[in-house]
Amino acid sequence: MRRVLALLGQNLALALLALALNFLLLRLAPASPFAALERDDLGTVFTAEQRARLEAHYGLDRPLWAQFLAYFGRLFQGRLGESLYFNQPVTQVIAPYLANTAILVGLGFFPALLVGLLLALLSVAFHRTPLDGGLFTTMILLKSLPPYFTAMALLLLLAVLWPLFPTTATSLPGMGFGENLRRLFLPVLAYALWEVGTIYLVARGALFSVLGSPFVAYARAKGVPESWVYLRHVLRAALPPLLARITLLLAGSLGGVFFVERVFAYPGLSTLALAAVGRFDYPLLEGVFLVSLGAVLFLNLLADLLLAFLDPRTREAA
Amino acid sequence: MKRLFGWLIGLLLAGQGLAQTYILAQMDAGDPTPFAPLRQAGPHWIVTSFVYDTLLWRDAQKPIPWLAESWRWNADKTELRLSLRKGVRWHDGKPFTAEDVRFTFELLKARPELSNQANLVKDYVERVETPDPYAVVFRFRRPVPDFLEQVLGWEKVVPAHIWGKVDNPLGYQGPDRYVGTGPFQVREYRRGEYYLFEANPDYFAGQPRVTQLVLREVANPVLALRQGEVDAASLPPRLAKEFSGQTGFLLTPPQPSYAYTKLIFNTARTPTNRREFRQALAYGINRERLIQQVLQGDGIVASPGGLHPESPWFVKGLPSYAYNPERALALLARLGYRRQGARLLDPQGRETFLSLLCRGQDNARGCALVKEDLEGLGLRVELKVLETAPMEEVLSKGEFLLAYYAHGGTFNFFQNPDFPASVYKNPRYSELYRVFIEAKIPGDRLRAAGEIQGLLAEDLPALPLYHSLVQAVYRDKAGIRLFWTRGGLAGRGGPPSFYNKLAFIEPKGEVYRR
Amino acid sequence: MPLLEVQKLSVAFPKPGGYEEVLREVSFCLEAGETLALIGESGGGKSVLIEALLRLLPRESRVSGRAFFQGRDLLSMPLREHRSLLGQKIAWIPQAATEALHPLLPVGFQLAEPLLVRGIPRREAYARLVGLFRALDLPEEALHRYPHQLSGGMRQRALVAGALATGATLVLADEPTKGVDVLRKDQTIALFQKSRVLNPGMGLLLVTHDLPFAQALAQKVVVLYAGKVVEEGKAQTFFQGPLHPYAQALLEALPERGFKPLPLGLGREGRGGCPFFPFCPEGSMPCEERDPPLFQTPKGRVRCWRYGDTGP
Amino acid sequence: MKIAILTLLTPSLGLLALSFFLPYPRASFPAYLPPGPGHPLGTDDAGYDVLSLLAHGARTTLGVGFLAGSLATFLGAGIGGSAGLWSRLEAPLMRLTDLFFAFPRLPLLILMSLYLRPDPLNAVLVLALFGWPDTARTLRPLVAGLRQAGYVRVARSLGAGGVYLLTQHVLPQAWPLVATQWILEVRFALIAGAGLAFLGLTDPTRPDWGVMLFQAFNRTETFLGPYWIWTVLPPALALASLVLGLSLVVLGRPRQLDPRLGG
Repeated sequence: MRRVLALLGQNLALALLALALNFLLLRLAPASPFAALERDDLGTVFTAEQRARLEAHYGLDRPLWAQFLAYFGRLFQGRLGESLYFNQPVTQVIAPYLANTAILVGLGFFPALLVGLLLALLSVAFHRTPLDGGLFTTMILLKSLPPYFTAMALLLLLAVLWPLFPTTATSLPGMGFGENLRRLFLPVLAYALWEVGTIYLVARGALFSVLGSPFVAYARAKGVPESWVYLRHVLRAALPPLLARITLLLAGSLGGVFFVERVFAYPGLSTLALAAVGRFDYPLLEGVFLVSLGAVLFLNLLADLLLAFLDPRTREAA
Repeated sequence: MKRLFGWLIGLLLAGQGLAQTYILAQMDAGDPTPFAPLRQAGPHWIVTSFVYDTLLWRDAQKPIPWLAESWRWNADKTELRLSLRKGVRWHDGKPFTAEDVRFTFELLKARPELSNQANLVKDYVERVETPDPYAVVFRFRRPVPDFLEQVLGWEKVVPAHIWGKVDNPLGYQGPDRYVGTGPFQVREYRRGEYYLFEANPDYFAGQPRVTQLVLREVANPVLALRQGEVDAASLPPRLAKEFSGQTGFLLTPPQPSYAYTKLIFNTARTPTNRREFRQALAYGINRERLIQQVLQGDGIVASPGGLHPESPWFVKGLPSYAYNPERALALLARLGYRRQGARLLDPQGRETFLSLLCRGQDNARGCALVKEDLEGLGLRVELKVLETAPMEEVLSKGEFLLAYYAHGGTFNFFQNPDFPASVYKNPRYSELYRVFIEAKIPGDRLRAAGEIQGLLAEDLPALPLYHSLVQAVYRDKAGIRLFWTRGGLAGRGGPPSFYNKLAFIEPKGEVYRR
Repeated sequence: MPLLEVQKLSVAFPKPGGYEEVLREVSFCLEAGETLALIGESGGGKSVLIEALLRLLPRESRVSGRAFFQGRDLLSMPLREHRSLLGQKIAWIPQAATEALHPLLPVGFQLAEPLLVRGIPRREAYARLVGLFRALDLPEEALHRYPHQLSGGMRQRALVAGALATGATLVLADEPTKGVDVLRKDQTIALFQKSRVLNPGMGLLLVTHDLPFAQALAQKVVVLYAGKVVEEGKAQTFFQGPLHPYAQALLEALPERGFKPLPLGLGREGRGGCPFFPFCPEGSMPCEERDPPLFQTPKGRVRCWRYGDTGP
Repeated sequence: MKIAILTLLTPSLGLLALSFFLPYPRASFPAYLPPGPGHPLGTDDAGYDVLSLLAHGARTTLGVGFLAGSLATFLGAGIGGSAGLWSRLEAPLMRLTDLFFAFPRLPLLILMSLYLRPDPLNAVLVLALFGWPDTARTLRPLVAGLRQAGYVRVARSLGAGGVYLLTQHVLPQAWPLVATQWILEVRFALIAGAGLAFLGLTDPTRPDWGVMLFQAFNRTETFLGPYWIWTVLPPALALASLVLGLSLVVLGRPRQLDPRLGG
């Protein structure tokens, strides 16, 4: 358990540092936090008094250190303050967008993981054959295209030229399950295509490095059928480092999701974040940063734990 | 009980195929509560206009009585007496009375941050009295002629029996925050996806034409229209073309929207502090080409007076600054600038550098064209693109020379005496502006407006560039006929829109005849 | 009919610009119930021979010749049939015991796999292993532990138990004493003697460069040098007086016989002639040009002109 | 393999060369002219000639890509190398690398858009900032391995200082790996760089392939008619061919297919 505690400690320290940074980086940004309060959408300028009262409402009139304490105080009660633009608690604003991104990643990443692993196994099982060469080059090609290009191509082919799927990714009231799947299909496919390339390449590398180990030859010498050799021996040995690395991939995948959300105008976390930057609604920005930071730290921790527990050699030491 | 009844109606109509859903393409504007100080002017106002009512409303041409049936000013315009419409009910069934109006405006007086017009209520309204349940009297400290249109046509009346119990209306999250008197009530709001409004069967001004109204944001309105993902959207004419003549689709005539783009000069820094220099630049920018290249012709050149041609105070005959590079160079020569080969040297013989700020990525195209035009005169232009917030910061601090700025439409001059950015100080302008606000006789207002436009066209603190043309494309369903509300939805010249709630109700009795 | 008859087995690996021959037409026979020691310097191609029989060599390698096992040629039979023999009739005790065991799988499972593949229920397979573990004085719960939780010696004994558990008639043991210190060597010898008792009918092919170990267990000896069989014969006669000069040098290099340094045979194959010629005390005319064939002598076969038609 | 790489790299290099002959793009033509005489690749939505945009765009895109790639490799090699060489530095430096590796990209990008004005130099900085951890993580184990290597320890015992070791022993050894990393970093910078345009972090008035894609995507008409053929495909294929070419170059280096291409 020692190692787990050390890991937790490390991540906690990282989190605290990030929280403080999160607060400071935004408040010190060259854009004035009051810009959003100076004029409404139509450009009508607020009078000084109106602005003062709005600032008081959001607690922006107090000195920075007082705001810092209030920020941390609220944090521990799990509240993230109120969005300037939406006049609603930040948690309530973020929740639906976060859910949308989670759905996109959930539906996209895990099938991509399965397909990626399967293709990698095939590649390794049939290495030195055109199958491996072909798969490898297609995946490299997939990774060479700018991510939003594949998303655009999908939108063009399957929604515009050949209207199989809706062009709008958002839902409508009373949408049945089938309809919902149809509207999510293209964004999910675009995101999965982007991730499957990376997963395949990473998995293929990990499996190859295990292929040469003596226990693989020993397994074959025990008359174990080839499929069993790959699934039970090669994959099992490559799994711990592979899963850890893939969890890190998931943490980094917020970038990939961003392009998909941008091309399909999908109401996910990054769409919200960009809108919040435009309006400089920084309590909301802080919330978005915290959520993405939390997700990444959790996934990092998960990666470390996976590495520790999946491998018996390190299990007791952890 | 009311909601149950409404729901039953929905079922009944649904049964006979009359129940219809109409989907509007509309930007998401957050929680549809009545109080949203920062969001209220734009999309939020359009969304909430279906749920709440104002004392006055506007039809295609002019303001019309709405919750207020009739009104009378006293002689010196310090007292306004309104008589309210009877038999109007809130969505939760409670009757609408004068107490609601009194409560709403006293609340705005106490908390001017709730709405950007509220500062006028605070400054000018002394007291609001309710002699009887359907009569309201406003007492003013100083006469405000267009208080009717600018405030009563703008502020949404809220139920006193709900908001009376709320200590801080800004950010109130109670479930009953959506209660209004409007033709539709909020059934569901899925943030970032859609608003679902349900018909209010006994709306005082008429029966809603559809049982459900959905407002949703779409990435590509043309594709969405083609594939039936939305029933109505506003498009530039070049995109609306493909739908004209298609069965099932109707189009409104093209309309110059009030949103406009302008080039703001920093009148406090050399060289843009010299009026001739600003005029020379104005002659050096080809606004026709700007419309042709950026909007493919879907736009009209904006008047240097700063007002939209549809504004009642629009004055013709101002200097047009049509593209004339020779005139520009002549003006610059008079200031001592000399042309040497391709470069323009300032009076001290140095190359003239100008910094041009551009608000947001979407205006990058326009900025690049302006930069090309100015470089055509021999100026060296360095261009920077800034997001909204950093741009506001730079503008308010005056740390800029030229700023390519675009924002929502407005019907009259800026509310505050200082023109676009707080940099432009002109006592004559501030004085004329006060006259314009407080002129009692319409004639004085028109004259003051004319003088202001003349001054702006001459002094040119900012060069308005163009208004883009928009056109509504919508499905012919449930007898809905969209129209352009001249002067903007709210009395003060609010957001330009084709979605006037009148188009969505079957007019009843004498309240409103199409 | 011998249990295993290898005929002219040659193996070559690709290297930039051609192939490098590691085994050249090696032939020998192993009878059921007999132990044959395949001796040669380490890295001389001995392990390659086992991998060739198991057909585990990389695809690019070139393998020729035949290896009859119970009358059928292992090298040309279809892979599926060959694979069905592995773990049933033929068992392998790999060289590096530590890496041969899968680090993330329990030891018991790995050893029981050949049985499970045959459809033998788990309980029965484990029961058989428990018996063998006790016979090879291994703690029973070692079955449920992971390889890194066992000592080096225990892992090797586990591998031997695994091989025996299959009931294979041909067991190929690759350098069982490699890395084993002198103190444990006789335990290894005892281990193989006990496994001979547990499975009397099995043919054991011992690949080793450890002569005392070979002497203690083998009935027949084959000496490899530079990829070729240079001497083959009965163990008793061989250890009293080997015929081939290289074999003699091998024996004299033993610590109890004065520890004389031994010249390495690697890398001399290409030059025709007897590869041992430069180091051969009685090197004479033909040795330098022509590589001697295997001459039959009463005490076994030897590849040395001394035993040629000219006679000793 | 060699021919494939050449055919893939020629378009971008050709465009780069072409940029010195074609005039700087100006919005002086009618919009959406299909490819034809005068405009081999037609004109875009604002009347810029697509070919001259592509050519001049090559300068910015390649410039930013290669500069950012080199800076990232330099940073990564420096930090990775010293982390490998001096054991005292290893823990803090690698913790820093993990922090950068783990820090979510999106918020960092947004912060950049707040603090930095969008121009190529800032883009290079941002891309290098995201790129270097990968090189550091790859180089450290190699250098650490070399440190243990016998002859390095011998050299150290003869009084060789850290820097001498780094320059004389470690770098010559690590050179082939550093070269591969450099190509991987450039490849990453090109893809991510094109992404920055989508975020509005690059100067939209300076021709750049990423900006061309962003502008095309921002136009509603792009997908309504055939316009996407000559406004979206050219920049996308130019970028893809360059990146694919670079990937194949890395592919060709070590004989067995390089698993690290997964990055």
